[in-house]
Amino acid sequence: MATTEHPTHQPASLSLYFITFGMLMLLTILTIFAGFQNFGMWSTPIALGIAAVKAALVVVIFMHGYSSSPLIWIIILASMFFLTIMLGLMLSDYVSRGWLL
Amino acid sequence: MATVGLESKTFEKFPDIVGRDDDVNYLNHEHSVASWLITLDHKRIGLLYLVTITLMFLLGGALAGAIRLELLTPKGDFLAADTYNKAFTAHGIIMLFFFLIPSIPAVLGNFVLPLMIGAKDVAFPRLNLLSYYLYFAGSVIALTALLLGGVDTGWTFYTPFSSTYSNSYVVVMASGLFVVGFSSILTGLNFIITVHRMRCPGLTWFRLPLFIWAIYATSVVQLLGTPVIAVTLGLLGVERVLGVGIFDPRLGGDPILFQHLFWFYSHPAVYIMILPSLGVTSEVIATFSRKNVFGYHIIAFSSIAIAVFGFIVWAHHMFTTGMSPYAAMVFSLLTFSVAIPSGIKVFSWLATMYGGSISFDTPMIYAFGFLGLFTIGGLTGLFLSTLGTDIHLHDTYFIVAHFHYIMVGGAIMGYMAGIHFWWPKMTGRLYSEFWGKLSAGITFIGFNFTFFPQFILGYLGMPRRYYEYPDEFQVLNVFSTAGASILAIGYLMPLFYMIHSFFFGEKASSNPYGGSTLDWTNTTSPPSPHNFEKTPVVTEEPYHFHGKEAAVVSH
Amino acid sequence: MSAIKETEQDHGQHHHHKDLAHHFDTLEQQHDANTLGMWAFLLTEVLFFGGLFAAYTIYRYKYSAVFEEASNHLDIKLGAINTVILILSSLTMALAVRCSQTGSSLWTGRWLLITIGFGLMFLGVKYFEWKHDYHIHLMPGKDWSGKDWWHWQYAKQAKEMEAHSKGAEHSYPDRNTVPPDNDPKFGVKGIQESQQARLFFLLYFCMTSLHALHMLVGFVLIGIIAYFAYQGAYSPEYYSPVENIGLYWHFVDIVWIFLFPLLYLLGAHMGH
Amino acid sequence: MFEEFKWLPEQASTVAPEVDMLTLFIVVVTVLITALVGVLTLAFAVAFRRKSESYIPAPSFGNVPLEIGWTLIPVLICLVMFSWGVKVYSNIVIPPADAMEIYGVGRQWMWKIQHPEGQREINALHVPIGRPVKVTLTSEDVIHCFSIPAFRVKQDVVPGRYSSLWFQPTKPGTYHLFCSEYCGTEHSRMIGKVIVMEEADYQKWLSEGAESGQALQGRKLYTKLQCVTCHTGNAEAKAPNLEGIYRKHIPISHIDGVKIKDGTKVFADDAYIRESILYPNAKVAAGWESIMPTYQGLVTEEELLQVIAYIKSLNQGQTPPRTEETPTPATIQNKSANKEAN
Ligand code: HEA
Ligand code: HEA
Ligand code: HEC
Ligand code: CUA
Ligand SMILES: [Cu+2]
Repeated sequence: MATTEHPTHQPASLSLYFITFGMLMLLTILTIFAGFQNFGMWSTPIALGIAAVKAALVVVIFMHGYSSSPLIWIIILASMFFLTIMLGLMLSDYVSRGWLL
Repeated sequence: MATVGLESKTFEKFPDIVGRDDDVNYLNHEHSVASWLITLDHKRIGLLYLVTITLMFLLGGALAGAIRLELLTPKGDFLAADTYNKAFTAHGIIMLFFFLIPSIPAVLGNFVLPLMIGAKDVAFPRLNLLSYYLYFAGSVIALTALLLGGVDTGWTFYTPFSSTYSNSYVVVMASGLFVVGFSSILTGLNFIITVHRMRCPGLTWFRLPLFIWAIYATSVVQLLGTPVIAVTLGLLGVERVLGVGIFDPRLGGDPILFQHLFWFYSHPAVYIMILPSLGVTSEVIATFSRKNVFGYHIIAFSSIAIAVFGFIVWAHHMFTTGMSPYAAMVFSLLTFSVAIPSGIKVFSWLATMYGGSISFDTPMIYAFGFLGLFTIGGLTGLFLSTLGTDIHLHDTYFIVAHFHYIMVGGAIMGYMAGIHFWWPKMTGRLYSEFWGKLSAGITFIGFNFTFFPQFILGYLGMPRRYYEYPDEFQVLNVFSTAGASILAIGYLMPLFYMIHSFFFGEKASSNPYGGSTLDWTNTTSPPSPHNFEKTPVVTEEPYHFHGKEAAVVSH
Repeated sequence: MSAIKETEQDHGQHHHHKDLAHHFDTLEQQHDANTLGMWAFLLTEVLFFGGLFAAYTIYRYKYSAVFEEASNHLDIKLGAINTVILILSSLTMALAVRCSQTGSSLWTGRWLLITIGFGLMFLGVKYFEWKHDYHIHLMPGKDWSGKDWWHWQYAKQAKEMEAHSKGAEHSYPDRNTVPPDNDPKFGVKGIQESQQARLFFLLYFCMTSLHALHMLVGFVLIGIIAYFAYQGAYSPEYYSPVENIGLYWHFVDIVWIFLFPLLYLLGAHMGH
Repeated sequence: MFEEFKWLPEQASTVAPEVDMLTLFIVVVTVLITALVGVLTLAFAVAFRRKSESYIPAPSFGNVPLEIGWTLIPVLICLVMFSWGVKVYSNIVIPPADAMEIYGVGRQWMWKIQHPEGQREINALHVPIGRPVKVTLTSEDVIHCFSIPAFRVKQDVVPGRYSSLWFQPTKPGTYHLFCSEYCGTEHSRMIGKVIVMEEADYQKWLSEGAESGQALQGRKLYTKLQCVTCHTGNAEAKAPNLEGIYRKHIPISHIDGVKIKDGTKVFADDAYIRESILYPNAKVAAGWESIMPTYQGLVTEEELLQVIAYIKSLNQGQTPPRTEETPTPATIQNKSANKEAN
C-alpha cells in the first residue's frame, strides 16, 4: 500500500549530534549534583525528571524521533502509557492499604 | 450431499477462480520434508502450528480426562494427591500456553491474515519460522518438565509455594513458558507490522475484515503483556535457583507482588485467547448471513477497547488476598468496563443476522454455540467482578465453570468454527457437513453437561484444586464427569472426518461459502505458493455481497 | 472488498533490487516495515524491563529508608563513569547510522566497532564493580547473607549508642565475628533490614545484569552488521539494519539513564 | 449420594442473606440477558433462514438508538451491580467494633485456632451464635485461604502479615471450613469444621476445654523474652510503658529510620504491636531511642499471638516485676474490661 508516513532520510547535521551529546553530559552532571542535595520527597521526582529529559533527547535526536512517523510516536507514547498503568495501579494497592480500619 | 449446496454458494459477483488440475499450490509445489520444516511460507507455518497445537490439545484433554475421573468419587481413589495436583497444573499450562494462546493467531492468523490483506507473506517470514521453533522448543522444555516429574504449583505459580515450598520442576517449566512467551511476542509483532505495512492497494483500515482487527488487537496485547510474565517467571527462577527472597516473606519479599505481576500479564492474556474467536465469529456470521456486519466500525473499535481495558483490571483475581479494599473497589469498577464492548459485539452480531439469509453450515453451527456459551461465560464474569459475590465465589468451582465457559465454550467453539470455515481454503477439500454438524451438536450438549453443574458446585462452596471433596458434592461431579465423556467424543470426531477429508474429501471450489474477503475471492483453494497471481486492488468495504446491480431478489 | 480488478504493476514487471525481499513491493515499504518492527520490539522491551521496575518501585516504596542507605554502598564514581561511557557509545552509534545514510560504508563499520569498544569498556567497569560487590557480599552467591550490612549498620549504631548511654552494659562483638543469623542483639537495625538491603542489591543485580545481557546481544549484532558494512552491504537506499541496531543500542542507553539515578544516587544525599 | 444433595448452601451468617440477595439479582439479570440472546439467535436463525440461493439480503446500516441502547443499558446494569457489590463487600470486610477475637494460624496442612480464653483447637472452630466474631489470621508457610461457604466469607492467609475476617453466625450447626487457596499436596485435606453453638453451650465448651489462658502464656513470655527489662512500666524505664496502649493512638517520630512530621500518630492495633516486636524501628514511638531488638526468628507465630494477647490485656499498673519467675494466675484472672475503658 502507499505509505503515507515517510521518514525523511535526510541525515541530521553532525553538530546536532555533538550538541546533544554535550547536553547529555551536562544533564548527567546535574543529576549527580542533584543526587547529593537533600530535596526530601522531591529527590526522586527530580532524578526521574532529569532522566526523562535525557531519555527524550536520545529518542528525539539519536533515534531520529524528530523525523519519525506519527505511528512511531504512538508506539513511544503507548510504551510510556502502559508502563505508567502498571506502576500506578500496582502502587495504588500498596499506598491505600492502610486507609481502612 | 451437502457439497452440492456448497458449490452453488458462489455468487456471480465472486466468480470461481478455477485452476487447472495440474496447478501448483502451496501444498504440492514442493514435497521434501525440509520444504515443510524450514518453510518460510506463512501458510505452511500455519499448518505446522495446526499439527503441534492439536497434539498439545489432545494431551491437555487427556489430562482433563484424568481430572474428571478422579473427581467421580469423593475419595481420592484414582490418582494420588500429588499426581492430581500435577495433572491439573499440567492441564492448565498446556491448554493455555501451548494450545489456546497460539490456537487462532498462530494457526488461522498465520494462514489467512496475509491472504485477507492481499499480501504475499507476513512482513518477516524468517521471524515467523523462528516463532514456530521457539514455540516448539518451549513445548519440548515443558514436556521435559512433565516427564521429569511434573510441576505441582497450579498454572498460577503463586509464591511462596512455587518459590520455596514446591519440590517439583518449577524452574524447568518456567523456562519453557519463558521461551514460548517469546514465540507469542514475535508472532504478535509480525502481525502488527504486516497489518500496518503489507495491505494491498485500496485496502484502508476500515476496509479490513473484522478478523484482522481482532488479530491486530490480540497482537497488541501479546506485545505489551507477555514480556511482563517473562520477567516475572525469570524472577521466580532466580529466587528458586539462588535461594533469595524476592517473593518469599521470610526473606523480606512480598508474595502479593508476585500476584500483581503475574496477573498483569495473565488477565490480558485471557483476551489473547478470546479476541481472535470474536474475530472469527464476525467473519462467519457475516458470510453465512450474507450480510455486512452491523456496526462494523464499532465492532472494530470494541476489539481495541477490550485489548486496552484488559490491562487495567488485573487485580480482580486478588480481591481476597488482603489487598487494599479501596484498590479492590477501583479494580472492580474497571473490570466492568470490559463487559460493555463485549456486549456491543454480541448485540451487533444479532443485528447482523436480522434480515439476513442464514444458512446452517458447520461453521455457523459452531458460531451459534459460541454466541450462547460466550454470553454465559462472560455474564458469569460479572458475578466475579462484583465484590460482594466474588468473596464467596473466589477459588471455587464457579470460577472453573466461568473460565471453561469462556475458553472452551467460547474460544474453542470459535476456533472450531474458524477451522471448519477455512478448511476448504487450507486443504482444497470439503469435509462432511453431516459429521461436522453432528460433532458441533455433541460438543455443545456435552459441554453444558460438563460445566453447568460446576456453577452450582461453586455456589455450594466446593473449592477448586481439590482431589477429595465432601460427599454432598458428588451428584454434580458425576454429572460433570459424564458430560466430559460426551465432550471428548465431540472433540475427537473432527479429528477423524477432517483427516479423512484431507485425503479423500471432495475438491473445494475457490469460494465454497460465498465469502466476500480477499482470501475467498482472489485465491484458489488451496492458494498458490505466492497467494495471488496479481496483487489485488480493493475498492469497497468488506462484506458487500451485492453486485453492482444490487440483485435484491425477493422471494 | 471485492470488485476484483487487479493491478498491472505487480512484481513481475518491476526491476528487482538486490536487497528487496520477494514479499515486499518496494524498498520504501521494506524499510518502513523494518523500522516499525524494531520500534514495536522496543515497546516489548520497555515492558520487559518494566516488570523489574515495578518490583523496584514497590519495594522502594515499602522499604525506602533501607533502600536509600543500601544504595550508598554502590560506587557512584563507577556508575557515573559508566554513564559517560554509555552515552559516548550512543553518540558513536548515532554517527555510524549517519555514515550509513550518507553512504560511507567504511566509516559505518569503524564507528560500529568503536561503539563495541565503548560497550566493552562499560562491561569492563561493570565487571570490576560486580567483583567488588561480590567480595563485600552484596551480590547473591556464596556467603551472601547480608552480614556485612549488619556490621556496617552495627558500627554506625555502636557509635551513636556510645554517645547516648555512657558505657552501659552494651557489649558488642567486634566486627570480625560473624553474628548468628537471628541474634537479637543485632536487631536494632536488624534482620529485616538486612533482608531489605539484600532485596535492594538483588534488584540491582537483576536489573544491571539484564541490562548487561542486552549489551552482550548487542555486541553480536553490531559485530555482524559491522562486518557487512565493511563488505559494503549498505547504501543510502538500504541501511535499515544499521538503523535498527542503532535504535536497539540507544534503547539500552536509555535504560541505563534511568538505572543510574535509581540505583546509585538515591541515597547520595545522606553521605557515606 | 442423592440424600445429601442440596441446591443452595446453608445460610448461616448475617451477611449470607445479603450475598444471596445480590447473587439472586445478578442471576435474574444475567438469565434474562442470556435468554434474550438465545431466543433472538434461534428466532433469527429460523425466521431468516436461507430460502433461496440467489437471494441477497439488503445490507444493514447502523441504528443509532439501538446502539446507544445496548451500550447504555449494560452500563447502568453494571453500575448497579458494582455499587450493590461494594455495599455488601463493606459489610463483609469491616468488622463491628465489639467483635470477639479469635486467632488462627494456617500451615501445611492444618488450621490452628486459639480462643482469647486460651482454648486451642485444630481444624475446628467453635463459636457462639449471635455474636460477631473476628478471626485474625496468619500463616507459617505458604498462602492459605480461610473460607466458610455457609457464612459467605473468605480470606487469604498470607505469611508475614495479619489478615482478618469476621462473621456473625445466625444458625446453630456444623459447617465446612475449607482452605481454598492451593497450598500443596494435601490442600484438599486442609479442611475443618465450624461449630456454631448456643451461647450457653459455648460457655460450657469453653470451661471444659479450659487450658491456660492465651494472655497467661503471653505473660510468661513477656518475662522470658526479657521484654520486661525495658518495658518496666515505671519511671526509669528505657522503653515506653505498654500498659493500656492497645487501640490507642500513639505518637511516633520515625518511620523506617526516617524522621517524620511531629505529632504523627499510629493506631496501636494487633498489626502495630506485631510490627513493633518484629521490626521495632519500622515505627519508633516519639521520645524514645530505637534500641529495641527485633524478635524475628525468636518467637513463633503462636507465641507472638500470645504476647500480643497479653499486651492487649495489660492494664494500668499491671506490669510484672522484673524478677518475677512465674506469674500468679490471680493477676491474670481478674481481667478487667480494659477494652471498654478505651
Ligand atoms: C478467555 C478467557 C477469559 C475471558 C474472555 C474472561 C472474561 C471475563 N472474566 Fe474471567 N477468568 C478467566 C478467563 C477469562 N475471563 C480465567 C482463566 C479465570 C481464572 C484464573 C484462575 O484463577 O485460574 C478467570 C477469572 C475471573 C475473575 C477472578 C475470579 C476469582 O478468582 O475470584 C474475574 C473477576 O472479576 C473474572 C471476570 C471476567 C469478566 C468480567 C470478563 C469479561 O471480559 C466478560 C465480558 C463478556 C460479557 C459480559 C458477555 C457479553 C455481554 C453481553 C451479552 C451484554 C450484556 C452485559 C452486561 C449487562 C454488562 N474472571
Ligand atoms: C483452553 C483451556 C482449557 C480447556 C480446553 C480445558 C478443557 C477441559 N477442562 Fe480444564 N482447566 C483449564 C483450562 C482448560 N480446560 C485451566 C486453566 C484450569 C485451571 C488449572 C489450575 O487450577 O491450575 C483448568 C482446570 C480444570 C478443572 C479443575 C481442576 C481443579 O481445580 O481441581 C477441571 C475439572 O473438571 C477441568 C476439566 C476440563 C474438561 C473436562 C475439559 C474438556 O473440555 C476437555 C475435552 C477434551 C478432551 C476430553 C480431549 C479428548 C481427547 C482424548 C481423551 C484423547 C486421549 C489422548 C490421546 C490419544 C493422546 N479443567
Ligand atoms: C532493649 C530494650 C527493649 C526490650 C528488651 C524490648 N523493648 Fe519494646 N521497646 C523498646 C523501646 C526503646 C521502644 C520505643 C521505641 C520504638 O518504638 O521502637 C519499644 C517499643 C515497643 C512497642 C511499641 C510501644 C509504643 O508505645 O509504641 C511495643 C508494643 C513493644 N516495644 C513490645 C515489646 C515486647 C513484646 C518485648 C519483648 C518480647 C519488648 N518490647 C522488648 C525497648 C525494648
Ligand atoms: Cu492451605 Cu490450601
Ligand atoms: Cu481476569
